[in-house]
Amino acid sequence: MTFPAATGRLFSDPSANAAREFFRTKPRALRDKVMSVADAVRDLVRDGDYLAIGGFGADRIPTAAVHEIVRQRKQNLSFAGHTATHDFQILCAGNLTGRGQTLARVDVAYIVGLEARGLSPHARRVMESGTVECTEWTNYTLAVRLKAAAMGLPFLPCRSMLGTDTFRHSAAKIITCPFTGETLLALPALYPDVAIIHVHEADRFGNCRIRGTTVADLDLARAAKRVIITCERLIPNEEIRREPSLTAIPFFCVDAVCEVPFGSYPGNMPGEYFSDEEHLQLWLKMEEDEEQYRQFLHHYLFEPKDFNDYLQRCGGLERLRRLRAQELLLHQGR
Amino acid sequence: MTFPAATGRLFSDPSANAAREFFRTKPRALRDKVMSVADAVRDLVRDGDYLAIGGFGADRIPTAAVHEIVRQRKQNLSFAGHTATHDFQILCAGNLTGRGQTLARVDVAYIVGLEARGLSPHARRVMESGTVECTEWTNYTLAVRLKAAAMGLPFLPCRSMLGTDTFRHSAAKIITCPFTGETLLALPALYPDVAIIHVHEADRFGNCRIRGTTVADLDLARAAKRVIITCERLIPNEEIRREPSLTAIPFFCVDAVCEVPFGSYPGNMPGEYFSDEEHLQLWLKMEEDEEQYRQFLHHYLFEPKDFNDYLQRCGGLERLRRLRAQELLLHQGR
Amino acid sequence: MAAARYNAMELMICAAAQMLEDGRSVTVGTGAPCAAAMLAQRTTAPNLLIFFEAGGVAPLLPTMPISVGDSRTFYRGLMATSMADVMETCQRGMMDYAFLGGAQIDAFGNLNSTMIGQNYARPKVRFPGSGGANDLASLCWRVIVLTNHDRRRFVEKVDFITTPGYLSGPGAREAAGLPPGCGPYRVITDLAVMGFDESSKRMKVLSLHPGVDRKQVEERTGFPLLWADPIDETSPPSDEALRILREEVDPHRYLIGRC
Amino acid sequence: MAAARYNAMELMICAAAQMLEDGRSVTVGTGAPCAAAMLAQRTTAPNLLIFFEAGGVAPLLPTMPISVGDSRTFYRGLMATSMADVMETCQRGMMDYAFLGGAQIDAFGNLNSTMIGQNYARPKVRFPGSGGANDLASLCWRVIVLTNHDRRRFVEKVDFITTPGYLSGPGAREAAGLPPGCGPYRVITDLAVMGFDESSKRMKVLSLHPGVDRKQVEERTGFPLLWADPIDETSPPSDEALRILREEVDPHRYLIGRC
Repeated sequence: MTFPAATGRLFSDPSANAAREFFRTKPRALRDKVMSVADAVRDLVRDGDYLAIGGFGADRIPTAAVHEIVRQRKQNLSFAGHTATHDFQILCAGNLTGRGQTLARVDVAYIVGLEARGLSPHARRVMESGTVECTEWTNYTLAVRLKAAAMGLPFLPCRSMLGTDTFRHSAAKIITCPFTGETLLALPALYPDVAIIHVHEADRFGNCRIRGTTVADLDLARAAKRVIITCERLIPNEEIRREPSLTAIPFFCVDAVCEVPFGSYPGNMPGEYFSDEEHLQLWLKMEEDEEQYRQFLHHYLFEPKDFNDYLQRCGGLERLRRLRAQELLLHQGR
Repeated sequence: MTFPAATGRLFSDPSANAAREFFRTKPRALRDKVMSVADAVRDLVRDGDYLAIGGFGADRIPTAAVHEIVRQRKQNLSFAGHTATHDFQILCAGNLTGRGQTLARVDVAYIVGLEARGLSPHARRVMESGTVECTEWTNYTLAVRLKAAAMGLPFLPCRSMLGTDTFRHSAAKIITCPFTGETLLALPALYPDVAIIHVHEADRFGNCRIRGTTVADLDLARAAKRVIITCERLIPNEEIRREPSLTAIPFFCVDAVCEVPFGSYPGNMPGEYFSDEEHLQLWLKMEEDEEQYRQFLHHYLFEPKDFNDYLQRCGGLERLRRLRAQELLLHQGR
Repeated sequence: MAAARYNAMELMICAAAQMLEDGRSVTVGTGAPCAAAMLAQRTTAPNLLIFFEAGGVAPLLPTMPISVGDSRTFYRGLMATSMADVMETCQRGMMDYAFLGGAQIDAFGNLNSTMIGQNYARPKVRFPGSGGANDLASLCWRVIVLTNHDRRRFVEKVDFITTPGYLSGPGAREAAGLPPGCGPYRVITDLAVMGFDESSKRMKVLSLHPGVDRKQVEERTGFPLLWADPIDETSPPSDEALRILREEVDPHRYLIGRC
Repeated sequence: MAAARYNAMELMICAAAQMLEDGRSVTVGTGAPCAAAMLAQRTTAPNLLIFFEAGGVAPLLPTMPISVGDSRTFYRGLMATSMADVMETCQRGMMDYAFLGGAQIDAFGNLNSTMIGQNYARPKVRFPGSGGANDLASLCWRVIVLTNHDRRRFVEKVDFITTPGYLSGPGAREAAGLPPGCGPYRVITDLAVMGFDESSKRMKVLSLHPGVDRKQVEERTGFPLLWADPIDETSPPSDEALRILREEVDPHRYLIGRC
């Protein structure tokens, strides 16, 4: 029995040899990589890049850097949409709003939705406009594609996606196990040009710690050619050396370290602050009307001079204090 | 250009479907799995089994359980020899010493040596006797075989071992990347029947924490059909729940939990005690003469009524106190 | 009258909870599936092992998560790991149940959560896509679908098979290379509980909720259904289950207040 | 006379240390390679990034490790990870150097650490096997071999190619599917420093250690060597390097006391 081949387009080069040539040139020295988000995005995110974002939709996301990408009018990006929710929503603000076209190509696993919160009207407008090219995947298969790259391979097998239209609109292939004859899905490695990951703690060289679920970020940090880290807190290198078992991402994968307290706001940061559901609802609501949405974006995204200004417009420290209480269940009397 | 096929024999079934059928039956309930090493080995290591040992040779190894396998005269085992040093040396005490034949088949990456300490005369006698069937691999390719199983796959690709006699005497195959045409090594998944892993801390259900390098143990615990954990310390389940990010091996992979303080002795246990190089040298020295070695084994392996008795014969708590000082560099005045 | 004692969402959650065997594992999302698993743990399946696909394992959920990856999903959990680790636990054959939903479902239990329309490049309606749904339906032993029962949703042919049910029928999953022995197990709606016919793999009504008749179900389904003979009545939730659901699982009535 | 100032092991370690460029990465084992990397860090390559294959990354080594996996390999390190993570760092192309040894080496730099004899099932001498050597030689950009120079070791044909050098010659690695652009870089012995001829990929003497002549090297080599023209003299270790090696790197003379 034969199956139709997948027809989706591959937006990145899966060649392991090509990746090796790049990684050969990546510096290994311990050097100070601390810089502003604006500088990191200016230097490391380039028009036409393939971009991937860490975390999970609105959980542990590098909000400040995503804002900055739209603010700096980065254009023509490819994007890895594995459960991309609020991050995707922000990027879509760079499409159909007079900011040119931030997103040009998307590897889709989950986009336009915000999980239980509903669908993003503006992200749907963008994706239904026909102006963004898509290839379909799933959350796990996109994770496997990053794992293949993290391992320095051109592909990895897995067992999902077979038999479906998701497969048909992907760029995967079908192979047979050389040992057992079992049918498998072959997934091309995904080496993003640039990844942005928000973590709890990092030293100035880029050694990072993450609390809670790591989603696909350990592989993403290793797979990407350039990596921007935003962190809740800079910590001394000495603290990293005190417990090397806790290092989730090593410095030699990292190109920039930006200290952004509350950097996942309005998303959730495990152990730090819960998501601001009111602000996320406001965002969804404002998207319903295009003109109203442009004003909203002006106020919350384009006008703020930096991320602290954005936080201030969202309620500032008092709001953040309440989200912290909610995260730690202090409001339940614990 | 074609290469001769590999001629080594595969000692285990790489079928992912067969593994799924087994894992379907494995219990998921939280139940008390604490038992003695003797009971765990009696119940969970079976003649003819494929066995794999965690740690790295003489670092974080489950010494007590390996002793017990020889003491209980387990026979006809297959073994995964990824940098197997002192563990392999102990298992070899079950071959050519009147204990029948503990080891029958070995997947070799590194055996018979103890790294910088030299080669084991008895392990060499065993392996040069022609009575143990071997297939060759490397440290990484054996790790990849376990990773394939941990992922629930029948195979994984990698890029080493190609072109060598190591490949020729392996059971690997050569494939071509369906996306890039790059030549790759295909490695059959290794689902051991039983794995034994020594960890720092475990709760009674089998949730485990490891400090320091994890070698291949996160994959091994997930790949094996049955898992015996020996641990330095039992800890309350509440402590596991306090910081779930620290759980390296989840309880549902584990079948038995044995509390064995100093359980990696004479090997090194990171943060706890350094290796006893004098005892390891004694072991190597005693192996030089077969009769002398039988007496040594009688005293240190067969006569001790349990692992504490063995520790007592090796110098007891005073010896262990000194190894702890050495591990923590207290003897350097720190 | 039954309607006074519980609403349709309460019935659906309680029916789903009852399906989860004790000592088995389940991957849940947010919302009703999570409520069902929490209820099961507090009633008939105290040893139910709960996973969230972003990496949360066996939390003691203090409230229902808003996201499959938020910090509630590993609150006092036994492990906080990666998405791949959870999916590979499924791929190894250790995940018994998964809960899914979708914009469309067909008679073979195939689900669409990708798009409405016939032109992929220019969808009439763009939905999120698979997320982890395709993976879970490919790799877990039994899939349970929780969804509202209406004709727009229960369609003869889904516009896009995002997530595999039995695909084109008996043997199709295996022929496509999916792991054998898995597939959709139950579909629970506000009207009925459905399974899949052993030989044809088509959807088959197993029980009607109290007060629902066959005609209602047929009117709200866009394809011919098979019918168990005799048709059972779905067991109504016990008072104890309702109490736990209302007081402990969803005290703010986020879910059960929607009906 | 030079021999009064340093011994052969000291010269080998110092020569190896000089080869490691600053800001590059290296995987080392125990013994002389580790000493060379430690010395390099304290002299010409302060930003040398050191890996151990069992998972130790960038330790501040308090003493030399006894095992590639012992706790010294990640003492105050920047990461303690898995063997696969380190090997995959190599596979991605991020590992510049690896140090290896072996029981036999041939003119193409192929190494044998598996067995002596012709019958695999019944070896005359069984050695450990590859360990991580084959992986490192396959995946790292440049391999440096540190070994004693004798005729039993430098053989025309190794009994078993455990670890790939240039295999059968130019293009053979690439034809076998190994990542392009890698291979043996230097062989450092107690007599000389050798490289590999660009076109033939055969071993070529680059420099003789002070006091060593060409004939000595030829007598202790079991295959024809190529010779650089002119042949350099290996730079003798500086006083400062010797002081650091003796006082900081190997104060107990575990390695440098062996000669």
